[in-house]
Amino acid sequence: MSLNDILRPMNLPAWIISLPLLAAVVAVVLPRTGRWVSIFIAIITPLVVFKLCIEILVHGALQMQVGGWQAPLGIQMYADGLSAAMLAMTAIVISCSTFYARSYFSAKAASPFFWPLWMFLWAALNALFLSGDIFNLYVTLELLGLSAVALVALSQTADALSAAMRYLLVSLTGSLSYLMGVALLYAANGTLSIKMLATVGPASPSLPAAFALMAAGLIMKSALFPMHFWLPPAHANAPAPVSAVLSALVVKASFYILVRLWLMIFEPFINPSTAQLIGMLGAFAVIWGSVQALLAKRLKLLVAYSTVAQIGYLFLFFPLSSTPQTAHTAWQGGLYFVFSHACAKAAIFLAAGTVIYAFGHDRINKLHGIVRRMPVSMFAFALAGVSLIGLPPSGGFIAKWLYLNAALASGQWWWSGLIILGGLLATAYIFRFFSRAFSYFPEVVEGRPVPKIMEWTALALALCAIFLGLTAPAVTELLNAGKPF
Amino acid sequence: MSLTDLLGTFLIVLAIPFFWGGSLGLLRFPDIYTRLHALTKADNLGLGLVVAGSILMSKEWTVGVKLLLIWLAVLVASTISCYLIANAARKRKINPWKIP
Amino acid sequence: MENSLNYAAIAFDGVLALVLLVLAWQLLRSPNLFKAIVLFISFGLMLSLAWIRLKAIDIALAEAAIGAGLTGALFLTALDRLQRREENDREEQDARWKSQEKKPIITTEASDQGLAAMIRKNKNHFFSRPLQTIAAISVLALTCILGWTVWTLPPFSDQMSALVSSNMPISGVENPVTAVLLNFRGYDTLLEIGVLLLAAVGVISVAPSAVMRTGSSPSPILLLLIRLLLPFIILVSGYILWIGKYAPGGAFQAGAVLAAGGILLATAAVRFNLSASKAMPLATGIGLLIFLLVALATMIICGNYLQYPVALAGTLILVIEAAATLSIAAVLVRLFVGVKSDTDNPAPGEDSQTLIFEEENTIK
Amino acid sequence: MNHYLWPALLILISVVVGLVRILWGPTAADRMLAAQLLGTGGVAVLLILAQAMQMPSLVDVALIYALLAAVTMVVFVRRQ
Amino acid sequence: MNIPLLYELVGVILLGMGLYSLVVYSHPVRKILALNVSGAGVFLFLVAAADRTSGPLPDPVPHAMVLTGIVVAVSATALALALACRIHQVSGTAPLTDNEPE
Repeated sequence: MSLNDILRPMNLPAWIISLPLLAAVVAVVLPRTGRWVSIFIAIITPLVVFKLCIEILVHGALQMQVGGWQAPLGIQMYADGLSAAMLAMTAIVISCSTFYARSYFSAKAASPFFWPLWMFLWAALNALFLSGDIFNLYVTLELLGLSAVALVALSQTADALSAAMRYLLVSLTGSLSYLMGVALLYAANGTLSIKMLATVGPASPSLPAAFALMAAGLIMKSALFPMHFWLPPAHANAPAPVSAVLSALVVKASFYILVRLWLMIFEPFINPSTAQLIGMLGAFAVIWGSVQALLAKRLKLLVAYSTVAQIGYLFLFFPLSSTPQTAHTAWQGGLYFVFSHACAKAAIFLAAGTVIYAFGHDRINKLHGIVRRMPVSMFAFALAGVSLIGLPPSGGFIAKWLYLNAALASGQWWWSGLIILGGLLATAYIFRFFSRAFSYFPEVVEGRPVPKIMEWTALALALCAIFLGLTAPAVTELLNAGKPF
Repeated sequence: MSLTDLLGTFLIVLAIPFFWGGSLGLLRFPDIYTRLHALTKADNLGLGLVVAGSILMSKEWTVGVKLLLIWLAVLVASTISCYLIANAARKRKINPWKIP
Repeated sequence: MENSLNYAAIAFDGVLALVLLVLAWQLLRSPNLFKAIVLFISFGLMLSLAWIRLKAIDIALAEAAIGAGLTGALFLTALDRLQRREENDREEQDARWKSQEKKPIITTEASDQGLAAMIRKNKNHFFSRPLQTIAAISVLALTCILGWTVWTLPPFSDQMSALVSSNMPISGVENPVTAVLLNFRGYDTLLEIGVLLLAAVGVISVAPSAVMRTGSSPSPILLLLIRLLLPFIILVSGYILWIGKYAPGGAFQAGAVLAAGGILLATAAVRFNLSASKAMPLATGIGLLIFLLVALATMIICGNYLQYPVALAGTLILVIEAAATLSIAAVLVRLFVGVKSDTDNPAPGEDSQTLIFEEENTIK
Repeated sequence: MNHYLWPALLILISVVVGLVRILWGPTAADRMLAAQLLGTGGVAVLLILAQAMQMPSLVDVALIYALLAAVTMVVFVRRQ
Repeated sequence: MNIPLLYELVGVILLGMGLYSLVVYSHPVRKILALNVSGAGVFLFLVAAADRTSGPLPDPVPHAMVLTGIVVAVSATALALALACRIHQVSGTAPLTDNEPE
């Protein structure tokens, strides 16, 4: 049996899920090997993901019947361009963060618990992006939520533990609400497969209620205003690589589910004003998050509030895609936001982590002139900031450009005003930090030396955010493979 | 309905007053020690009657054995927890009720 | 005759439904947390009667073991720890024992009020009267809308039950729920055993000490209880695991029963050291490990993830379930020990003895 | 066989009446005791339901009830 | 009024009660209890719905889903309780205060 047999296209999704899961088990059973197994997996899995992306680009979407059981009886895994792109994003961010974490956690007591949790988180994300079954999605959501909470708690400080507790409660409430929606859908339609639910035909009266429950749960989990209250403390107090992954990937996971369910099941049956309402919440999030970021005293808190703002942009997808001619542009714009924000925000959190690693704190007022101490990290910060603000040629620019096009073409000019305002506010809060970090400061700031790899992984992610702007055609081509509408 | 079924039903019906007795005792008796009596005696006897009735009505002997085991387990568990609770209460200096 | 039967069913279900609602209401609003937890345990027991009335015997088994037994034990232990710290005074503790009703405020409420004060200072939190009313109204509205939706639900489709029963002969087992759990939707179960293991790692990372200490040696009567009950519990666990192939039962229920035995043992001991056992990490991981290996092997050989060969399905399911039972039990015990153990004051010179029933002698 | 639901109902009601002790207290032990009552009464109800619903596997549920009622009790007694 | 519908409605009401307590009470143990009650409500709804089939036996899929859900619930409860105890230990106060990092 050759390697090609084992890695048949249909097997790739299962491998992508199983590899991190296997690493997690090994890390539990043999705690000492956890680090090396995880690093090994962090090298292998991206290759498998890459192979899957190529496969989907060439042959289109894949559908797997787990256990060999057909649709309503068994669970489907479903891999289209969207899933593949999400998987690729996850692989890039987690791989980089893994190398970062190896140094970050090398001397910490939390290390033996970090690696299994980390691998569980990755497995959960991969399983989530590949799932084609609403109940299976619930299980992956729980796996994701619990691993994220446990990772936040790893800091072991009172603040981190409290943040983890609140995050856990919100996350559980969200999944409960989602589960009730699943129950209603199943009770009305007798199937859990997304593909089959997509063809349910005439709306049953329980569909709006199911949508409301699922959307409420997922919105809670992705921290859309006004359910964002748990995010800043959780993301600001977690260990740096954890913050990076939480902000870059975990909140996007529930957004991804919402988008998928919206496009495939609910959109035709739900009152269009719902989309406007969600868009309004997004707008509030952009403004509120940006203003709070401007006021934040700590660097990581600033970055966390910036995540609140950027999540707002994602949800503009719902109103912008409401007319058929702009649906496609909005779809690409929304996903471009997801990817560019993932790389940029991960880079920024990793860079902020190096700051804490070196100086032991992240109070913005006391970080004068640190660019001389850590030029690479600050360069990464600057590049990622360019993407967050949305300046060309970054991925963030493409995202905003697509959104602006969609807003104008669908006659909803007010959203374009919001996008520009959000960009200005982002400029303000990014430069608030830069004005300190890049200021001339006669004395060299004292601090612990930072391992090279930590700075360079941050830079690699920031470069990804920029390159996303340059490689737009390839990415959009992948996204269009097996597009769900 | 066969004779064993009839007898079984009778035993089950006979159990009901014991459970009522246990519950009333739990509510009416004045302190924890007396309440323990009400529960562990009346209820376990009631359960014994239910078990006996069910054994008479069960069709397979394996079920009968299982039923007996259940009763034994409940007897052991409740006897011992009764002791443990009373002991814990005594240690924590909860005084028995006295006629005022 | 026919009518009287229905009356009996309606009366029974009506009473049960009412009891469930009243219990839930009482437990949620009770100011005394200990009372709330005991009510929660009773709620779990009542709920398992409801599962039976709905013909969900598998769930009733799990609820009887997990819902009422384990969750109750977890809550009791956690509450004990949360309250212990606030009352170093032995006398105060006695006062709590004697008159829980008269002075429920001593511990729980004290922390509640302290918290309330903290929260009141902070504006953007929910506690003020008007907000409470708003919450009540919106939840009421939500419940009414949901209730109406449920009322108007179309009749349940039979297609899934039909599919399950037509595929039962090739599933390898005879109990439909086991077939769904381990064959038709085995992937969910795989991930879910992952959730359990993950929770164990999470709890360990928060409470790294695997040593559980109870101040006093157990009374000989308690040891007798364990001696009588423990072998029986292990036997029943094996029985539930085995019967799962044919009738309600299976890995979760068996694992929960086994875990209850472990908890019984751990609680009775003066000192219970889980980390002394070298096999413990393996026991926690083996369920997921075997499940994953089977899944990958079937994928390579049969073409689909978790696609068992029909002839081997029964055996493979039993192997997976046996490993899962062990893991579930190990994880649940670890969760309990994690909630119970005091991380701050590790005893000097931890030896590797697993179980100590007698209080340590100070003179050696 | 459904008429066996009547004795089951009567025992259930007696158990529920006993549960009032959980609300009244006054000591923690009283509350635990009432929960224990639910254990024994619950086993009885289950056994009768096994007859009423013609489901022999209910006996297994009763078995678990009987075995695990002791666990919470022991955890309670061994609190510090 | 048929029996499954009764239990479905009980499930919905339990969900509502649990959510209300979750929002209103601040003590973490209380919140965790509330979550467990609302979870029970969802499970009850799901299983009751499964019993509305026309056949003699209920649909086993929701049963499997609820079993999964129960195990997830007990894991989450344990994690939450362990966290609550740990917070208590580290900070000396009850958890969930709003100490935003400064």
